[in-house]
Amino acid sequence: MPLAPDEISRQGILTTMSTPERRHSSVPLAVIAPRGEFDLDSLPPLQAQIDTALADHTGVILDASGITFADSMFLRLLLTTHQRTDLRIAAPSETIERLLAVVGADAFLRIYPTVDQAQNT
Amino acid sequence: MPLAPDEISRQGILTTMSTPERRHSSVPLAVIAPRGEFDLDSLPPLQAQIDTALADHTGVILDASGITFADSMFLRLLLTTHQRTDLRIAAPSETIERLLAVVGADAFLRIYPTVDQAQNT
Amino acid sequence: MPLKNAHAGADRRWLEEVITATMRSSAAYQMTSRDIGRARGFVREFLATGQSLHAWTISGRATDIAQLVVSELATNVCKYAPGPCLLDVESDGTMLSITMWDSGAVLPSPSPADPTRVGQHGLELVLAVCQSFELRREAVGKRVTVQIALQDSTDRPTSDQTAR
Amino acid sequence: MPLKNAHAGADRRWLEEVITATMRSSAAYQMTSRDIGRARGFVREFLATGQSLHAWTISGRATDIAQLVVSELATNVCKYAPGPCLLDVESDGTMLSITMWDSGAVLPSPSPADPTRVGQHGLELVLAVCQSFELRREAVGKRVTVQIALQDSTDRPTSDQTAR
Ligand SMILES: Nc1ncnc2c1ncn2[C@@H]1O[C@H](COP(=O)(O)OP(=O)(O)O)[C@@H](O)[C@H]1O
Ligand SMILES: Nc1ncnc2c1ncn2[C@@H]1O[C@H](COP(=O)(O)OP(=O)(O)O)[C@@H](O)[C@H]1O
Repeated sequence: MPLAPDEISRQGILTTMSTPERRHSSVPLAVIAPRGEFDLDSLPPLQAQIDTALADHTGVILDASGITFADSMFLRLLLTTHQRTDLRIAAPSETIERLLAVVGADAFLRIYPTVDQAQNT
Repeated sequence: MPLAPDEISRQGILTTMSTPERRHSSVPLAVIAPRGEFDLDSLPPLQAQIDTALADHTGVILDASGITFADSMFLRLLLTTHQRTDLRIAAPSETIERLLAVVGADAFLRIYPTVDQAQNT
Repeated sequence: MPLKNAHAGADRRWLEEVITATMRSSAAYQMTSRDIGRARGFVREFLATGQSLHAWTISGRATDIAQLVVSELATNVCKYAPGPCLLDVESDGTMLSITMWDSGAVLPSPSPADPTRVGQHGLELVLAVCQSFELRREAVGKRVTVQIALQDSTDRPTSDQTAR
Repeated sequence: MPLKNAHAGADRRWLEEVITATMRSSAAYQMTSRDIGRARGFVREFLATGQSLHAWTISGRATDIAQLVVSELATNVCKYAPGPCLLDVESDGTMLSITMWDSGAVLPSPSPADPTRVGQHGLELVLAVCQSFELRREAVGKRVTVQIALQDSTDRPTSDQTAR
């Protein structure tokens, strides 16, 4: 039985970019909240979004709660971003947690249960 | 049918070490002629032999004609020796030629058909 | 005239066929980067069909991992062997076999686990989550076959522990 | 009483068995470094037996390569998974299958071809000369299976060209 490729679940990138209010946090971090699946194909817009955020912020919080799939190309972007700035990953799904754990990147990447906790640390 | 391990063809290292007469050659190179099979197990004596040769020679000619088998551990020794000194490989058998060709090391290692040619180049 | 026993045998055989049913499906791609997501959709649909048609029990982890493996193999075709490729999936409800044929002659080499390295985590991830990994030269190109377990199991040494 | 045809059938089957005979052999090692040479001797003897018993035609290159593959797999057991290991060889006279089981859980990762690198050429060599390469997790440890062609062939893309 030929199965039709499933296009429906591939979503565009919807993001909110905002400077969180400074509460306990001393640095203003951009928050981005990409949604959908991330692979070689969907990475350039995410890369551009991170670049834009870092133009006027000292770091970036990646709200990962809307990421339904990610592979090694996404991981690569996380690792290069972590090298160049203060990257905080918030609210990763089980899928993203597994991706980071399998290669051992969860040992040094900054991961928080919520965006709030990422902001106030 | 259980097959008995074949020990017979594993030979010791018989070597001749000599400083070749200077003819056209301007540097005196040691000649070593190890015999038998070379792997993790048989490498330490060969390494020692090369070290001894290099103590009072500016380079070493490896007469490979008596080497009946060699694997990646032997290749590693060739590559490290090539990095530290003037290593010339003479009279390699088809087996050795293949080993070097498969990884592309034949492109930069110095290989000669005979010990004579290795001496006089 | 069929004997009663023969009937019973046929019934049992039919039952076994349903229980041990093997499903196969194939898809061809030119493997542009948009095809990577399509290939993931293809394996997702395949597993969903197995669940509804054969009542396969598939863990959430297995569904994730199946898509990850397909995504990595498809990405590598894009990057290293652009052109036509063939994706075959097969399962009996226990093990999922994912095969990618591409036209490139060179066999891929997974990098050893190293979180400090920025790139080359694709096949490292595949090796870490798989039950088996096979490379095979073909008359034209090569095949990579990856098997993953569809049910989670604590005693089978899958992935996460061994990768670390 | 057997019919003539049954006899003829049995004869034909016997003939086919001789022609398509599959030979298997296994050896267990603790894999100290001396065992590496013993393992090579084992596969050499296996191929020699196939030649004399079943008239297999085996190229000199194939005999070399079989020993190289065994040597690399055995060396890696020594280095990365010391302890008991099991070497299985099997052939029908066309393809030689070499399987090494060891007790280590981590799957090996062949390095990509790079002549400027001093080390890690072991599995690179194996990939370059093989027809197929398979890694499989077992309940304990893992198996590596390598297949090589016993006859040289110019049209099959074995090794040397593709490795470069
Ligand atoms: N389909 C393929 N064809 C040829 N070479 C491949 C293929 N897939 C992977 N490779 C090789 O294997 C290497 C490892 O791949 P991978 O682990 O996915 O890391 P990355 O693609 O990030 O380099 C690649 O760098 C490439 O040289
Ligand atoms: N039997 C094994 N068990 C566990 N890891 C292995 C095994 N064989 C190889 N490896 C891993 O794969 C890597 C590549 O092996 P190889 O290409 O033979 O190069 P080298 O042994 O020179 O490093 C090794 O560095 C090791 O990390």
